[in-house]
Amino acid sequence: MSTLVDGPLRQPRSTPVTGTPLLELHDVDVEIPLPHGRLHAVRGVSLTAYAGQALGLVGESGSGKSLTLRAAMDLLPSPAVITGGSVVVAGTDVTGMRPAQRREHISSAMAMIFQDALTALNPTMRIGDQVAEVPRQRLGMSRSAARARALDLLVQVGIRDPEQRYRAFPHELSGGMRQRVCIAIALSAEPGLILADEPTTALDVTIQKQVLDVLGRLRRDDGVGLVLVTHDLAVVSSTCSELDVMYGGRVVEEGLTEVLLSAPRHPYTAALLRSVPDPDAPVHRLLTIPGAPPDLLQPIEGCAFAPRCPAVVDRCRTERPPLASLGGPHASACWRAHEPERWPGAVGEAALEGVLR
Amino acid sequence: MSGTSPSTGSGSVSIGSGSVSTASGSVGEEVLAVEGLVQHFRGRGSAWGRLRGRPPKVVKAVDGVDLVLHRGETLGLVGESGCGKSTLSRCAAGLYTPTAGVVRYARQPLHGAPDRAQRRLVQMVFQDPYSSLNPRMTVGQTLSEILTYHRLVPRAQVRARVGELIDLVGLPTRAADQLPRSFSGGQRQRIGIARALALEPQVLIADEPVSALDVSVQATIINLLLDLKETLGLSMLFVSHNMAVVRQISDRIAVMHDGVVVEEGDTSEVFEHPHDDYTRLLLASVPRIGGAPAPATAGAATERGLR
Amino acid sequence: MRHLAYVGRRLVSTIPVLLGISVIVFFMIHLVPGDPARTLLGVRATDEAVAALHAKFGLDRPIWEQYLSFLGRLLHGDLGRSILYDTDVSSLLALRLPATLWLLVAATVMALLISIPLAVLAATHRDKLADQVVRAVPLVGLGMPTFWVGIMLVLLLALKVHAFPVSGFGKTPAQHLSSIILPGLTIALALTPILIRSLRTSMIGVLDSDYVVTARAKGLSHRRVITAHTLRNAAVSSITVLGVNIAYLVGSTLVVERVFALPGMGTMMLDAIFNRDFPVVQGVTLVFALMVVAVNLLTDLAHAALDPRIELA
Amino acid sequence: MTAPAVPVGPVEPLQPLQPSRLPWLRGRGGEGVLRLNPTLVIGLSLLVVIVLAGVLAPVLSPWDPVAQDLTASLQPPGNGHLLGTDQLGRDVFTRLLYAARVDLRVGALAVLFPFIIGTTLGLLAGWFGGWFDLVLMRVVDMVVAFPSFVLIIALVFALGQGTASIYIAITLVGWVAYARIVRGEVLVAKEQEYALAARASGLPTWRILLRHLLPNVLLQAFVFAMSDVVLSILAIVTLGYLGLGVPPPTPDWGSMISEGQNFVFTKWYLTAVPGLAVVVTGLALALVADGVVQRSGRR
Repeated sequence: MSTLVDGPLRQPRSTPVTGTPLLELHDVDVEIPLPHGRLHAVRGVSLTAYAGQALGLVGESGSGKSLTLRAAMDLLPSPAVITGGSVVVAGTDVTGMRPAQRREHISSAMAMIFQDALTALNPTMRIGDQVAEVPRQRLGMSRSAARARALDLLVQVGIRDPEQRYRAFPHELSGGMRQRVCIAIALSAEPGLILADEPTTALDVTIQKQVLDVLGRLRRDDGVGLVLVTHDLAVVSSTCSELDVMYGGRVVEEGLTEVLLSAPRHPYTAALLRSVPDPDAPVHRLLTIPGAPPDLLQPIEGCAFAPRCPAVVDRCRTERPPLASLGGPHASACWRAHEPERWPGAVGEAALEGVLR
Repeated sequence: MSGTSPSTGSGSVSIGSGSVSTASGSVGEEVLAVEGLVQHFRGRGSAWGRLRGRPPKVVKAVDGVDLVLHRGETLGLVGESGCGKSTLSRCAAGLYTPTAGVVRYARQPLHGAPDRAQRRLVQMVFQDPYSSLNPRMTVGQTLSEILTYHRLVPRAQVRARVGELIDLVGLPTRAADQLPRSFSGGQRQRIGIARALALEPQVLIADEPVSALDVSVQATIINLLLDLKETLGLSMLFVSHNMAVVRQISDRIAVMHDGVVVEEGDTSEVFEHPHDDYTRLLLASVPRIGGAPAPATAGAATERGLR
Repeated sequence: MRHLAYVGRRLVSTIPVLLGISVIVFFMIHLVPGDPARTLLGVRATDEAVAALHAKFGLDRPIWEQYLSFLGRLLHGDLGRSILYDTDVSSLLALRLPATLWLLVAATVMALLISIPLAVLAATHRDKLADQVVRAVPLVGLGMPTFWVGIMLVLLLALKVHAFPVSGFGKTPAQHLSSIILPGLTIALALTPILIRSLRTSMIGVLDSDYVVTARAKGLSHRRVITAHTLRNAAVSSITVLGVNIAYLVGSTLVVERVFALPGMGTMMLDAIFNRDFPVVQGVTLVFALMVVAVNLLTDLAHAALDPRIELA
Repeated sequence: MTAPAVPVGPVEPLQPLQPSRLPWLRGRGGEGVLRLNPTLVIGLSLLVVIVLAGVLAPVLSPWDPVAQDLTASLQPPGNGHLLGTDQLGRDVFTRLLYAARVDLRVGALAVLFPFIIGTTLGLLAGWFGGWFDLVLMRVVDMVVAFPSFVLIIALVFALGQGTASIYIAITLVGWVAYARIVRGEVLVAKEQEYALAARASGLPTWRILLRHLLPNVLLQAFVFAMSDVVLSILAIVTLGYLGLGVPPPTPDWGSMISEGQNFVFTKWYLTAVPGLAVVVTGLALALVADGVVQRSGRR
């Protein structure tokens, strides 16, 4: 295994992980009370993000990835609530804080950007004023200083003619420009970490690349960390150095992106990887995952993926596998994580690919 | 006309008897073609606009496109949002009457909307699995309505044929009695495919059929389309913004940008040796697992230079 | 000035509507079975008078010629002569217009004063007790006949408490004001259920929007989030709601003036109806329609001023 | 192409048929069963009570609603007169019940005509567009320029007093709202992919309109009709109050309020109770409308 990690890394494997982590989730549960029961959307998720690091949070719809991010930012959509665990931001547990104080603390350490930049911007406020708002209102800058800061930020996210754009309204900008403005707003509070929820899903690939480049540059040059929630493994692969794969409200595998994507140790990761079409090489058939995701209204016994898992054994159905370390940062919540060579079919192949390469 | 485009290699007749190998470029006669197709839309709010005495804004969605789809092939139509690919596919499906140009089904030009027989030749699969099914009709009703109206099977056999169609797309027969809302996105997309197949078409036009689906579900639909194409001998116009998906499914691709086709050719040829600048940009922008930089591009180079 | 040009264009765009209004008002009389001249003059009119009117208005001419001459007279401010009072309809209207306008303004102001705070309260305390209570208001209130509310208000406030005059309009502005309060409140109460419902919905729409989430994510104070990011956007959607309902409000002045014996256009119209004074009915109908057109125009302009997405160019 | 004699069969393991992935969209009752919610139940029961009160009026009350007895005028409640008598000695409670008949029937019918006409015109205008749409919408602009109540009164006046005039006046004014709502819904629905798919299947236009569009656009019109019945009852009651409504001596809540107003200082209930009857009817219909909206999951 070690050869894998020592191989030439395409990403500088994040700035050396130093100091206290900016964001820690410990066993966080999120539930949504519904007329027919409580939807247990996030089930004991723990993760850690450092400044300067790019962490990917990947899963399909209903995996709980977005709610995890919202929970971290204390922006859960009503009626979802955190029902367990703790959120630690910049070394302080915010779970017990008063709402206003928590808001203050969280937003000074982290900022968030959303999938749909058009709806995330106030339609009746000039974009410059929206960028200048935090410097002016929260950082106590003078009007002119805040304006200068906003212009700076617009330049930093790659907006040309900032003076002119400053007075534009959101609807007058293109989709990519709007997302850049959102990033500028996120940066305006000088956060150590940006939480991004599918920030490029609504964008065309050419624009997506530009926006991801901006986020990448911010991380490299200014050490702004990134937690990127996405369904797109390819986006994570080109952006993030660490990766958490979520399924059924839990993290099922975590580790360095490269390791995870070349030698996955959870059958779900392996299957997901095999179902993604490769733009560079056509295959005759893509691997599919039979069955459907678990019903999160019900308690889940054993491993949530067991009903769909090609490598399932009896134990999987009764006993939930813990997220156990496989050495280093790599961990997998699978009873058979140690024997990928014995997984059947294409899932096994995917897991072994990296080892054999 | 695109048939004359040098890169298609459509001249070579190389159909081995019986064997239909995908991606090998086996090409038959023309089944669907558009020639000099132009579709302009007038801007909205025309009533107010007219009162204000302003000429309505014209959107040139498709601005002169020639394309030919041959029997047994899958033509991928790729491009980014607003490039006109969706409009083009709707023109080809006979849903829009083009501003100018000709649409031909089986070498016969359409005059206005397709007639009943022409409708049977070309069918369409839509993008949104949630809005593409009438929420108030069961799957069985949706399918039997078409079978009955087109008198495809004797009335007594409609029910049986509905069952066959549902089976064909890999759904259990009991699906016939359920409303669309009881299905997941992937299952709905199968129903949409069954609806298109009910008319036993020769050509399937699929407009972004997998872009609203999760990756693993997306794979099942792609596999289904590939299988159906082989078993039923369909020709397919596959419209997508997703380069990776198009690569899997198409024999030939056409790249659209700003209402025109900027490049057209065999899929592997275009992917490996793109000629047009826009195609290159598009390919370079596609994120890849493994993060391997795309075939050397200007963007990647400058980025490396910055480091 | 883009704004000025927009106002100009918007003014021009009301011309077809104004023409349409004149058509409807003109043809109203032709709905009546029988001879329009007799309708205009009333059943007691002499044959000579009828013949004279035929000659004067050219009722024997083709209908479109009649319409054109009607339109021509309209443009000169000539709305015909009242049969009952034997005066110009336009001068009668001028006498009655102020009371109705007072009433409209008072009702609008009161309706806003009642419904905005309640709607904001409900929207910011969604599904809490306050919200449940406020949401019950439209359910009960929608079915209240305006005139009945007026009578009940008289019963409760004016007669028991002797707080306000029960009828009439007074002579001085101060008297106008005090006599307008009860009728204004009546209309406001009729409008409130509709306003509360729409305002609450649009307010919730804004509070649920991503940009409010963004504002919260920025760490802005609750107050700042509401004032800078919520109110203007809620106003944008509410102003349209208000505009639509002011047309409804204009209509209800008619009955309320009757209840409170206010000498406005509504009472004049009803008097005219019972005396079959057709020119006055036509004239009042026309002015009411003009008021609606004016209100719609104002709403559109306010909307454009508030919302940058409205194309001014 | 011929249909394959043998279906190619499932191309991969079947996904189990699962209910909607979004559990809150799932109905509690079975498919196709009318699912009820508290709002709808309360509204419907209230409405049924009111309708029954009107229908069973002869059973519920021994008095004649129109027979005058001037010797017994303005009696206080009691003596077999639940709500006393009016100035002409008629039993008020009886008149209240019979008025429910009149006002509900006229109110509902006065909505039915505009509903049918407006929906049809809106459907056609939205689907076909073109000059028909243009002309129709200009007519709509003209009608909405009038305060609807002013126009109704003017029309009733022009047409002469009577129930028929009320129907015609309300129809001439009311169709506009339905035409607007349905046209708007059709403009959206016809670009929905299910409508495109129906066209792509080569189905005839009438079938697409009736089978695919109408059922999906009707809900909004129906919900509006629910509150429109309230508005139309209010209009009729108001006409009655002004003396332009259902001709006397037929009882109607509006004329009852008007008659009672003369004695509002001494016999307040003569005015208050008929008004309350209108309020309760309005509440019932508003609850039904809300319930239907909740049930359909639209807001």
